[in-house]
Amino acid sequence: MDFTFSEDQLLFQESVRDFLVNEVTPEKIRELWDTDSGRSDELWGQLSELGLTGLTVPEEHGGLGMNELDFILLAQECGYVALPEPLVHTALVAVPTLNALGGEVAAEWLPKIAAGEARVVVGLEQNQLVEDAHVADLILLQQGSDLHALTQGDVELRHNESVDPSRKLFAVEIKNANVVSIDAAIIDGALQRGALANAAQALGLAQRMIDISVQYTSERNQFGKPIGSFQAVKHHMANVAVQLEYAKAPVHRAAYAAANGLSTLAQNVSHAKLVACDAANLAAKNCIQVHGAMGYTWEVDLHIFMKKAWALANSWGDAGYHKARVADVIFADDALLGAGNTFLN
Amino acid sequence: MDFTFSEDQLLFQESVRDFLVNEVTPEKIRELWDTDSGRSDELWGQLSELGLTGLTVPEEHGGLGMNELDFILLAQECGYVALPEPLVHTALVAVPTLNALGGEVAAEWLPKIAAGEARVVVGLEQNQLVEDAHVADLILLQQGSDLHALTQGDVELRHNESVDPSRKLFAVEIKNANVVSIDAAIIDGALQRGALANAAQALGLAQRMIDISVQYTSERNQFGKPIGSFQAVKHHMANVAVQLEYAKAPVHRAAYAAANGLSTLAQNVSHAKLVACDAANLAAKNCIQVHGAMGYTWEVDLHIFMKKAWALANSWGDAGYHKARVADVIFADDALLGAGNTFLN
Amino acid sequence: MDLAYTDDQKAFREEVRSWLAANVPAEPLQSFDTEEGFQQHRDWEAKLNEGRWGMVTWPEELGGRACDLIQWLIFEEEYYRACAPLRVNQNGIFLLGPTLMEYGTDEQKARILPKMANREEVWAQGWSEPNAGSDMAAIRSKAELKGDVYVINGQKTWSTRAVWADWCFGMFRTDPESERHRGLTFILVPLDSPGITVRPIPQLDGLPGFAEIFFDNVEVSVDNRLGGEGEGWAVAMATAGFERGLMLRSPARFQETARRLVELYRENQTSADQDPAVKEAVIRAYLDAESYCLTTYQTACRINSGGKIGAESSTNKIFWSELDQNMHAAAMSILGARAELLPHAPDAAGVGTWLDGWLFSQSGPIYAGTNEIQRNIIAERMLGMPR
Amino acid sequence: MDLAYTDDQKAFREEVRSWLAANVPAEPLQSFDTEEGFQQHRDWEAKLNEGRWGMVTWPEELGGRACDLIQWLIFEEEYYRACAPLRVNQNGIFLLGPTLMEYGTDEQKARILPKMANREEVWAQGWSEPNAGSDMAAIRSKAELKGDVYVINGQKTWSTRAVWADWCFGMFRTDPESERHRGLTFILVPLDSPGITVRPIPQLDGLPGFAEIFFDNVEVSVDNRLGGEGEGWAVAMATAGFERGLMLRSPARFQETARRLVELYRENQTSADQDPAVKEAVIRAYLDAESYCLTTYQTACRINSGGKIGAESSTNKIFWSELDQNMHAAAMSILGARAELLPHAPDAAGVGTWLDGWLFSQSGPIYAGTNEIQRNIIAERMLGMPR
Repeated sequence: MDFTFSEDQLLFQESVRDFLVNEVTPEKIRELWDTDSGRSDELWGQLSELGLTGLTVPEEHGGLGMNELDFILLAQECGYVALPEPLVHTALVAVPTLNALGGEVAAEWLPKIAAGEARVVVGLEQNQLVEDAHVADLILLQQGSDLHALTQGDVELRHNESVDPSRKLFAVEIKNANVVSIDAAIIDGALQRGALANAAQALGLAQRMIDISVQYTSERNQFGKPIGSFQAVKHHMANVAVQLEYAKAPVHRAAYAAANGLSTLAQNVSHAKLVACDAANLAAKNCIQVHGAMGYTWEVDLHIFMKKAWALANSWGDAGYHKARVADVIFADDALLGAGNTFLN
Repeated sequence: MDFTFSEDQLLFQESVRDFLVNEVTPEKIRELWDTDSGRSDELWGQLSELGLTGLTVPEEHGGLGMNELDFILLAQECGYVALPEPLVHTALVAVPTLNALGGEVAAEWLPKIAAGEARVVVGLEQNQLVEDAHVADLILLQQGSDLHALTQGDVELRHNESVDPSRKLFAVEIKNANVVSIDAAIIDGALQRGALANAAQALGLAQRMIDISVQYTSERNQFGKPIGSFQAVKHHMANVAVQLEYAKAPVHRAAYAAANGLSTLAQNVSHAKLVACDAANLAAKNCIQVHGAMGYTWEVDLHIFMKKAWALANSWGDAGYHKARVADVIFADDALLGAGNTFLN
Repeated sequence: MDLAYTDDQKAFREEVRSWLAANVPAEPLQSFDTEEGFQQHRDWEAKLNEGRWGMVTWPEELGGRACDLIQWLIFEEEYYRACAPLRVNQNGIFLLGPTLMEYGTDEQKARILPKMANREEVWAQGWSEPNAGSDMAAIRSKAELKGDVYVINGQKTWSTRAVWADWCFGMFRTDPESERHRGLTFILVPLDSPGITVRPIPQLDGLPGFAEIFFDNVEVSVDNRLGGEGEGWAVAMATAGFERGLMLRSPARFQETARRLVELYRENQTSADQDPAVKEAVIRAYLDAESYCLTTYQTACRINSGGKIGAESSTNKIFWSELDQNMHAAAMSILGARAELLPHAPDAAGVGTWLDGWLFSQSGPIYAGTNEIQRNIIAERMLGMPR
Repeated sequence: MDLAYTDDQKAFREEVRSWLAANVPAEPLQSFDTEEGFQQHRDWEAKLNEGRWGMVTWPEELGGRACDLIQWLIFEEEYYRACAPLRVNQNGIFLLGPTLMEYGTDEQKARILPKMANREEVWAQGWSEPNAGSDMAAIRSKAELKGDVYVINGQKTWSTRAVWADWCFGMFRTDPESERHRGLTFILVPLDSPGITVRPIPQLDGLPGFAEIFFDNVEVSVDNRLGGEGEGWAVAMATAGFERGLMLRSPARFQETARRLVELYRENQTSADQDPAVKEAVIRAYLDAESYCLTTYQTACRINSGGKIGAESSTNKIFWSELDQNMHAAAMSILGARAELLPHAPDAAGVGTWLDGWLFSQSGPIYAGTNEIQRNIIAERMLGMPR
């Protein structure tokens, strides 16, 4: 029993955080809002140079052969800066799905991903609007029991604007079908990883909203002192900190379950997504409150992270979907509940 | 449209409050805990002299011929002091039920109630354990579709101890049956009034817990100042005040509906009981918290009112029962929702 | 107590209902935070005024109907049922107007109220300043009396409607030596005065719902002072009083949201019921909106019969703003993956205006005195807890 | 990261499980807040000690098993699964014991620990005073050193187990000139000393779960001072540290409550589902209890591998105490009209021990530093917000 991350994992997290915090600033994000695609090949190139695109790609396909657990702390950092690139989507959702598919499609696309030459995204029925489909070199799209592998030539995209200007969502219509699997387990595996990706980013978003708010309330004065010194403001923030603190371990356990193919993956992921997104939603609610009217403005950066948090909570399965999954498990006759059943013995 | 109480109603409330606050002190309540019955014929006599037992009894039976609306503010005051007598039970539940029954049983018992010679209680399936059955001169008891009118000789009582030492609950076994009605409407009417009685008392209990806590936190010092000056303590209390403020009108509306036999009575009462008992439960939770360890003791009076609030929330229909009633109304195809439908036009 | 409407009240409701049915635009207007939408709403105010429905609580000689609070509540119920447009001039009609009637000179009333009524002049409020938000007594913008003009310098912010409005009202410090609540004067300022710069502030939805107003030696005739010099705080408190608040936050708004929420829930019941918290929230929404309506009627009746309203009015702000936020949060949960879509998105079927409402509901617990300030007031003034 | 138990850990679990299966009393003991129940629990401690299961984290030479935190968590999981009795001497074993090992002299360890282990001496804590609750640094009880004895005068309160315990430990002001955290000394006091009066304080359930202790010129040998004179605060902080907290609030307790809550819900599903808030609460209970367990394991592993635990430990108290309160509130809702009945009531079928648990859960957010104090600590020390 060892629930800690390795030195390497923590060091890599640090270096990635340093890069992202310096490169993917709120200013940079606002700039991208004014571009057509809202994405940056230059940034994607930098992420690739850092080895991030290839991190989860098997070594035989030119990647680093790491797994979901190795990537989870990085996904948190991507959430912390609200990274406007499908990196988590590609590395944590698409790559494991391609691995599961194997064969030609994997052999063709995994090396491109590792080389930073391809963004790959996934669209499922729980997620009919596909994020970043417009910049995707490959779209893995569920239709009924079929999973298609489609390039831009095979599809027609219909843009759907999100409240989060950084999120680019598209309805995808198939012009040329290309079924690569009818294996429900592969589709379910993709959904788990999509939900896991949102959970990890939600942790980062919550932390970012806390940091922004602690700084703002320490500097903003009313009644002759920093508003952060008022107990009501402190307790708003403390309540977020408590929720966040207890959402981390469930996300890390879910990543472990994905990396090790545990039979409890589905329930572990649903647990992780529910508590992580709750923490991020509470952060949004309390942080805008302690910002006062400033939090309601476009110019203050808070809403960049708040709107993403709202969106992540409802994509890759909303709260109802994941609660139902949990309920199916805990209300079953053979449910293993209570002390000593948290880890598979 | 006039949603105010009359001068007379408000004056009577004041005089009753003065009497109750002076006579039914926490010390008095604690004394009664050590007596066999937990009730006091002397106190019942005083209540009768004030005209309270006969208030809702029709004039032809020697009462004042007032209705549920006239009594509702008094029921709040009974809750404020946690009156350990079945006054609200008799005047607000039993009397209207006897009125509805009419005939011999009404003719025999209503005058006795008005004269202060009889306590009458009601037991329904929602309330199988009958409060104060041991001191009741008449018990109106539902069994299936039958409503029985029973005296002590007709029944066997089995005492059930409540967490609230003031509540005396009894399982009632019928030795000699005496069916006086099979009218479901009468039984339902009794349930409405029982729930209404709890709602009104819950308002009083919540106010009492606020008053006790405001006083305590104003006197108790920590860190060199009254704990009531800490914002966290203030906001705990303010949250209770808000809930309570918005629970009053629904209770008064429900009493009006009972007094005027409105078709909306059931949903009005369920609404009133839900919000009033929520306010009292929140008061219990926040008031024990601001009392700190003192609130957890037997010697501080808070628990007298806290435990009663807990009990009232679950008797005469628990939250689930009343929410289901509300849901049946608002989720019906012909539901009249939205602006302008609050009052029958 | 008599909870039935009188025949007059019923007749009044009918009259409102039929006029609205005949006159409310079939197509919803654009947001009044856009230039075109602002003009559309300005025109709607003119139409309301023609029918004498613009300010029903105003005296008849001013184009109103001298309605009492109950009639006002009935009017609002019908207004929200009819999905009539938002009131672009609410700062003027509901906040400044009644205050003018109380504190204004006859000259001021004659000059200002008619144009406010016939929508010629739309009003913005200028309460807050960058360092005077929750702490309004910290106002620093100065007004110096020189002859018969005030020379104003300083900055206001969070000024709703200011981008396209014609006038604004607010408090300015006329006694440079004064502190806190003293030495403030209530002044009305034409927004086209030389020296005024209005900087729009885009809000969460990207539209300029409010603005900053910069004053650089702006000269305003002393005729535009409301109340005496140095008496601004008293005038402002009246302006922010409960009846005014009621005007702005009538229960009908929240009851209609609750009704739409019940509909949304029923349309999506199968998926919605996967999350038991949703059904709970929908039931609560209905109950709380009803409680808000009942409590408002009870308060209005007390005021009608000469009663006074005390610190418990602070509970009002907290209750409606949290109710509004909770109802919209529940709608977002029901909409699930669709919740984030803008209404015009091609695949946004059934999302209606919930997202806009959700964004707007975020401001409720903040503006007009944060809910934290309201809780302090409740604890100290209503419950009497130590400061 | 490796979330599988090692073979040793599995074997350890088996050993604990089989011993408990063979030794846990079939009949639940009476409450240790009754005189007879206290003796029953004292005897149970003796039995645990015979099997060397009394203090598994203690070193072997002191009758322990030198367990690390993971083994401790496994032990607790089996202990709660087996419904084994509460630990009447927890103040001694889990709070004072480890502190003695850290700060005690060899003489003190040899004299005190064995009797603590073999249950001869049960310990009460004496932290709070009437005017030093949340504000513990306000302690006023004095200890004056005269020759080789401290003469103690003053009063302690909320002293759990003190009614029937043999010893208590606490802080006393040895420097009369000192203020706040300085000048306090940690002293161990035999409760049978002349001059001591113990007044039981009945709690919500009527039983004397804690007591006031009055000191009237109580003479205590200087040998009973733990740590140096005036160093009491540091010793006390160690005693209240996270690992100790973990000892008292292991996740197993809440996971078993969550399991019983799920059972209760399923037994009463038809009526329970009338209130959608109940199902929501039951799902939350399971998730939060799991989160608490996972987070505790992660923290324990970090500590095992040399990591330190910071201010985030304050989140622990808030999380478990609110979880415990919420779970019991849900149970009360499910039980409905039965919820108020005492377990022995003739018609209390199926109520189990939920009411006792509900009452006890009220104390969670209060004792060992109210949750308000914990939130201050989180905001100021963990988040770095201004004081």
